[in-house]
Amino acid sequence: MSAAAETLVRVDDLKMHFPIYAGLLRRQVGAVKAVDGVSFDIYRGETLGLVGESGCGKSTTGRAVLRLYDPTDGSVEFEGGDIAALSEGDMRRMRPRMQMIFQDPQASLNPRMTVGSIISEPLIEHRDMTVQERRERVKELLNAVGLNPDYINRYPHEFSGGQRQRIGIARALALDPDFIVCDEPIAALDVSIQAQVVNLLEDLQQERGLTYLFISHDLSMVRHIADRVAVMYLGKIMELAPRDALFATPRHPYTQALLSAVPVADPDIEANRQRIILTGDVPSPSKPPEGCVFCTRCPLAKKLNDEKCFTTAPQWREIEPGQFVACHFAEMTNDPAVLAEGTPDTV
Amino acid sequence: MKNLKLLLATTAAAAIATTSALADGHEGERGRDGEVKIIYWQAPSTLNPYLSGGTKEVESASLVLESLARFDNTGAIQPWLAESIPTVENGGVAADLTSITWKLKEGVTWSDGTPLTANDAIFTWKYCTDPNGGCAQASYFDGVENMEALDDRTLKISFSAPKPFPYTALVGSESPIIQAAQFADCLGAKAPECTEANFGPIGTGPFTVAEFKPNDVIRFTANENFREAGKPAFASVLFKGGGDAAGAARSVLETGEFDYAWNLQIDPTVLKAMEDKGNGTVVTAFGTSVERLHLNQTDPDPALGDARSTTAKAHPFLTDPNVGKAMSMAIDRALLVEVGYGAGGQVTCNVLPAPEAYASTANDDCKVQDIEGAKKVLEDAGYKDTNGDGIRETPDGMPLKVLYQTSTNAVRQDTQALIKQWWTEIGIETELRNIDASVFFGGDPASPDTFQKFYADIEMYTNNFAGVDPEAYMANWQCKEIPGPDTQWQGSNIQRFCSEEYDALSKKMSETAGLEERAKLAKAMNDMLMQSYSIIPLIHRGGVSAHANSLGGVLISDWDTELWNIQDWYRKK
Amino acid sequence: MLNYTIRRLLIAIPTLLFISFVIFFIVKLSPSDPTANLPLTIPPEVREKIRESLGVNQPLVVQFYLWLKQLMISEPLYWSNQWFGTNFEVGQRIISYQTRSPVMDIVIQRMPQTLIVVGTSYIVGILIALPIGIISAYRQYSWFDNAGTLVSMIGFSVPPFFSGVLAIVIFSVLLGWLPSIYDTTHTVTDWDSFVVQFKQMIMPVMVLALQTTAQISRFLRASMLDNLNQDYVRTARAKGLKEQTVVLVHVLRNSLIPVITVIALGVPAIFGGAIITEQVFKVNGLGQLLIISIQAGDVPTVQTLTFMFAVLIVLFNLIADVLYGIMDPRIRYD
Amino acid sequence: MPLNLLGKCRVNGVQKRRVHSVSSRNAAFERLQCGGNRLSRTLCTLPSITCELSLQLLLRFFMQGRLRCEIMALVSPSMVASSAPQPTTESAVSGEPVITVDNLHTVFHTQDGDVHAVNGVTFSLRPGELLGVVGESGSGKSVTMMSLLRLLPMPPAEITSGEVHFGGQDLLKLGTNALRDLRGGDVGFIFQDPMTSLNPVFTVGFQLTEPLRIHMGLSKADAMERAVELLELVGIPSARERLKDFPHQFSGGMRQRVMIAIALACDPKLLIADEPTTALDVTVQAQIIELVKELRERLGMAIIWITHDLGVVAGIADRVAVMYGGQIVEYAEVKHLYDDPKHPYTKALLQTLPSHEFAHGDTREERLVSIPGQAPNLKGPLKACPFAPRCEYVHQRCLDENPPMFDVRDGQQSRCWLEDQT
Repeated sequence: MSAAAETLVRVDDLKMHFPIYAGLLRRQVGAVKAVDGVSFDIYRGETLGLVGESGCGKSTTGRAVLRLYDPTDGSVEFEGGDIAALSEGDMRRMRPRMQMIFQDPQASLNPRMTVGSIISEPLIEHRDMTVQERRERVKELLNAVGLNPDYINRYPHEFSGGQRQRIGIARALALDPDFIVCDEPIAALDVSIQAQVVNLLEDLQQERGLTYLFISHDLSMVRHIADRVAVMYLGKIMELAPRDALFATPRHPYTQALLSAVPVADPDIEANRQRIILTGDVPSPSKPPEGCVFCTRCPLAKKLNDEKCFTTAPQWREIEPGQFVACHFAEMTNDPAVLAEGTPDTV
Repeated sequence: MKNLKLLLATTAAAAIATTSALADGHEGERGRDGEVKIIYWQAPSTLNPYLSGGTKEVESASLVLESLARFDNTGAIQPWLAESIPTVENGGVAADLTSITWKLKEGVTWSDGTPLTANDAIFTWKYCTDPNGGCAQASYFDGVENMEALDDRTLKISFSAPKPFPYTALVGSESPIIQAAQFADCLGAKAPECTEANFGPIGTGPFTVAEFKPNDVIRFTANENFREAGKPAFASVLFKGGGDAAGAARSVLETGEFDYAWNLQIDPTVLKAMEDKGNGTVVTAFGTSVERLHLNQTDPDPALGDARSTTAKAHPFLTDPNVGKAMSMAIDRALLVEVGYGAGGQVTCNVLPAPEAYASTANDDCKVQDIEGAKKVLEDAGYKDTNGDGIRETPDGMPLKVLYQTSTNAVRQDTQALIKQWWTEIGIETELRNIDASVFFGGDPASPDTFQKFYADIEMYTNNFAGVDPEAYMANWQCKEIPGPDTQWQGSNIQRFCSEEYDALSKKMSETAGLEERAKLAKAMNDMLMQSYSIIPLIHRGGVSAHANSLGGVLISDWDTELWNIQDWYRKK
Repeated sequence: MLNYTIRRLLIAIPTLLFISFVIFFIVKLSPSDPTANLPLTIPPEVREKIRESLGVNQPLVVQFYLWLKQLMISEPLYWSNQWFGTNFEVGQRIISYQTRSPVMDIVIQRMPQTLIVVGTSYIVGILIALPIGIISAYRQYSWFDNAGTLVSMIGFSVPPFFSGVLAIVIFSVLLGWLPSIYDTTHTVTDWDSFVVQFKQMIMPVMVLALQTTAQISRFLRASMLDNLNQDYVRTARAKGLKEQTVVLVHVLRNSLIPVITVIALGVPAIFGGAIITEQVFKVNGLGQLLIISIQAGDVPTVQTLTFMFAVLIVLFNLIADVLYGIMDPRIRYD
Repeated sequence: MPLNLLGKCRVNGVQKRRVHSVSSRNAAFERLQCGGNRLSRTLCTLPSITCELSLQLLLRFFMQGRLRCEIMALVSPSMVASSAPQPTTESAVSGEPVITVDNLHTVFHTQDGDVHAVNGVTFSLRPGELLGVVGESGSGKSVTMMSLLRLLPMPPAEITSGEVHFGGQDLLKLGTNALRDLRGGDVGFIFQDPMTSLNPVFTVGFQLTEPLRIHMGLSKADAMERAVELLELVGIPSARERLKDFPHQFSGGMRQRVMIAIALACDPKLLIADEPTTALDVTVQAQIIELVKELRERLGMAIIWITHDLGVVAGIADRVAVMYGGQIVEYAEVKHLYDDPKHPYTKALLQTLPSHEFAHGDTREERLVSIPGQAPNLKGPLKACPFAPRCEYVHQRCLDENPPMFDVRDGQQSRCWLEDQT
């Protein structure tokens, strides 16, 4: 990715808080801070991977970026314009340029609509086309996602999981978007099918110059598909780096723990791995810890026992060119001296 | 005065008959026959007949509350709490007909043991005529100017004008005497606050109230202070309410759980089948109820707006007696009885079918259906089917189309359908309509569907009069009784019949005392109405009840309550 | 939970006021007249007097205000005097047009028989429904399940005015085993009178229970079927539990959660009585009172009864919600 | 310091109980394996108060006849010092097979016809061995394992043939009651979704003590004590307090630990884990995997671990069975399988995974290898190799005849005609 790459989407200090009401008078007593100050850029034509464990706010971020939610705070710029501030009508005009692919192809397709009508629905809404033109366009799209165009009149249940996800992709492509948020698009698919869908997504990106925000918990797949990767934890981004940098030299203790937890399909590697096992559970997003949100589980924080970790939220800083980390001690994380002693949780 | 004597003679005969029935080996201790169970499927809501004029309330209260005189099953007047019936002859009624003097029987006490006095009667009058009381029986005291007690047992009632038929106030089951002591604090607006008294009036009758559950059940026990020895034969009465007529009939005729069931208006064939089980007997009492058609004499055309169904415009064809006559001739009344009423109905050609003395025979031709004759009448009167659509037109070309309405009720709808068919045969097109009874009879001036507003050509319902004297009833059809917007649609001349001659007869009757003369006048008025064909009588309706075969002494009457002689009921052994 | 309950109760107050207002105007606007059922022999001017004495002719708002005042002030004061021996000055209570007596007295008089008959039928219905629902679900599509479906269909589709009369014809008329008319004055004092009471309750209770059974058993069946397919059932079996324990402890407990709330929501109907069944068997309860009052245009009674039902419905909705929270540990209200 | 005490014992007296683990200050019995009472195989433990009993005390009980053991191997305290502190995996994987499955067939009778979900599965497991069963959805791996203890709803399922030997009995012929004693007793289960696999309306304590009470006959109080031990065993902090909590009050990982505790409650000889980490996040998955590894070393039971994740299996399994179309298509030592997969499906499956080697620069340009086509439709009995339509080595024989299992080397087996040397 060249440095001169054009920024397509810029997310700045995005916050998505869901209020909690309680008491006799239903006063707001707090908020679930699903997304709590997230900033990143997505360059045209790239794939930004967004990884994290369930509940970390990655899907909420994806939806807020498409303004499926109205963000609590912060801005989302698309080609320089803040879509968070757009009126509903203007937003409607923007919609065709930004699309989404959902996790569960089974649940996101209306079982009573034919494939043709599912895919042509956005066309009816946003394009002025004759019935014949629309039909041609649907066939073209089915072809593009590797489905037989003759299947146009079939219903979703007649397809396998992988094929259904292709239908979902065709629907997302119908309006020639620039930007697609892929929300766990392969999580519900079998291993052998996952590869097919990922290949399809890559091919489409090449052909159409698409930009992806690829949300996933599958680090190995993100590693394959993404140009840059952002790691989220408890509503915040912990680390954002070019793919190779992130996987080779992760700076944030959370990233390190996450990467070490991914099982590798090689018994030799597995037998000799030093795995960082995190203890405890993720804190509730309605009561995130003071200081660094990761401090309650951070092996480094435990080891150093530095007050800063528990009182001050770490700066979001660029530690290497293109590699951003939110950790007070990012410089130390890869220091052999620190590692040598071994954290109590390193097995 | 001869006729009144006759009437009294019949009374005496009836009294003898009653006595002879008693002599029939049924005498004995009071309360010897245990409990009698009566079911009224419409349950009484109070035992104070002055606060609710409903039949069910009046009939249930009559076990407790009594009046000076009552009517027996033949319609003859009987002295009850009074020693005898006052007449002009015996000096009880003033010669100028402006007062009547009643003498109470000696030794009558209330069930609490205190003596009945003329003051109780006077109190009753005051109670009912209090302007804030909303007394349902106030009309019984119409014309009463004053009541005074000449002594404890003598009551003098003065009228504001001569009253040829003075037996209204405190006569009959609907205006019984209530105890002054019990209701002393219940006058006027306070009447509803006396729940205890209203639900358990102290009376002079054969029974006293042991328990009253409004709209459900009443338990009566024999009145220990009842004036007649050895009566009543039953120690207690279970007076159950609620359910439906069929269920009530079943409980007497089929399961034998009850001894007496009232008002069994059900399909006659069903009732007959039940009776055939052999448990009980269906009995009928004919009073003055007549199911009739009223032919609107004014124009109900909606186009008239506020003037609709008012005397402002006469009806285009129903004012012609020939049309009404044809309509009447086309009806097979016997079939209507068979289909809808069975034992509970008789064919009649009079709006005033009873008592016997008042019943006219001048119109009896109507008893037989004559379709051809009806057609001829119409033909001759110039109503011809000129355009061949099967419907006749008036000479000025207006088709004979009528809107025929009544209340919602299975029998009435059957009747409507049959009549529509016959009228179609004679070339009159009929549109049927039925309205919920509570709306139809509701009298709400704002509703277009009340029978008083009569926004239709023809309507059908039953009416009658209480007691035996038709004067007030016949006065209903005077011109001044026509309902209209100026009277908030109040008025009883529903079909808007108006004849000076009729009004004159009515006036004359209100001044005539002789029974024979009164009967002649009443018949003349009846015939005049009949011949105007503004009313077409259909069926003389009776009250249908049933009693268990083991229950003796039942003499069903429509002139008083059906339970008028319950003190004489007994259990057959 | 307490917070939630209090909040719901507070919200209920304006709701109930609004409901009573709406009911009042609907009842008032319906073309009914308290004198409509009187014999035609009673002349119009007398009727007018009666209407006047009942206060029917006052403006609607005044009537509503009076009713509300009676309900909110007079009645509580009166009952306080009755129960706690206080000595408040009691204004006019709510008076029925029809009986001219306080509505609440009649309601209280009728409450026991309604509760005994309809309440028993509800309990009996539920007791029958539970095993049917459980077995039908556990043996789905077996002959038992099909028979249960048939019975439920009958329960749903056959109205009590048919089933009730059929029962009377069979058991009272043909067999003569049971009375066709319920004696509300009967009191149980010894074994014999208990038998009489039991016999007169059998038919109304069973006719009503049929409907309850139909509804609850179907509901439980559906709920059981949902739960039988849950993963935790497999876990329970994998733990080596007996089938009986799996079904009656693990599955039933979960399946009852929605069913219990349905049962709770049905309780106000017990107080409401069963209009048709009461009519058929002459169990003159609250349902019969309501229907008679409607027919008689007895607005205060209709209004008071419907308001009571509204209160009960609101209350039991709340109870259902709270029960849900108690039954299902996942639900927490605050 | 742990020590192994293996033997059969019968507890004499009123309480027929089984010593599970006894620890004293100096020594701990890791396992005192008891065969239980003759007829019912009801297992039992001594009440937990006796956990403080010393080895001497236990031996005294033994001498007094209150504990009667047919001792197979008794490691004396003196030997403890010299013996290896922890049994290695190798030493655990030894002896007679715990379970032997032979030619198992399971059919689902559906309205659309019979679905042959399991088509002749054969495998065996020795004590302490961990068998990874890998396959995609619909490959029959779960159905196979459910069939072992007949946990499938029957109907519609039917086990049409096969034998399952466990503890000297054929489970498919065993009576319902005896089978029920095994479930949750000698055979523990862990399921995929810890969210739904626990009953939401009962406390964790209740659900955990259920098997203890029915299989071991413990009193409520004793069962609670044991439950606390079990929760501590699976690493749940403040175990005693958490017994009163409901499943929804636990996080996903903690819930799966509870499931494991339930499965281990009665010291199973065999633990069947059906995708136990699929629904969990990677960091939690790592925790659970570590836990199972540790427990297996301590308790020595055989484990069947069903998963679709080849990565998970690589780290923990001794042997791997790859399933496709209701059959095991490859069965091998874990090393052999990953180093030199034989079956085309295994090969393809391994190739679909994105490269995991950090050193290899930009993986972006490499396309993922995908397996074309769809999972097989299992209506009707297998007449050909179910993988044939998607196989790049397919030839006529594959379409004519379903291949048998061929031995390749060192216990590696492949169900592919390519291995037919004849």
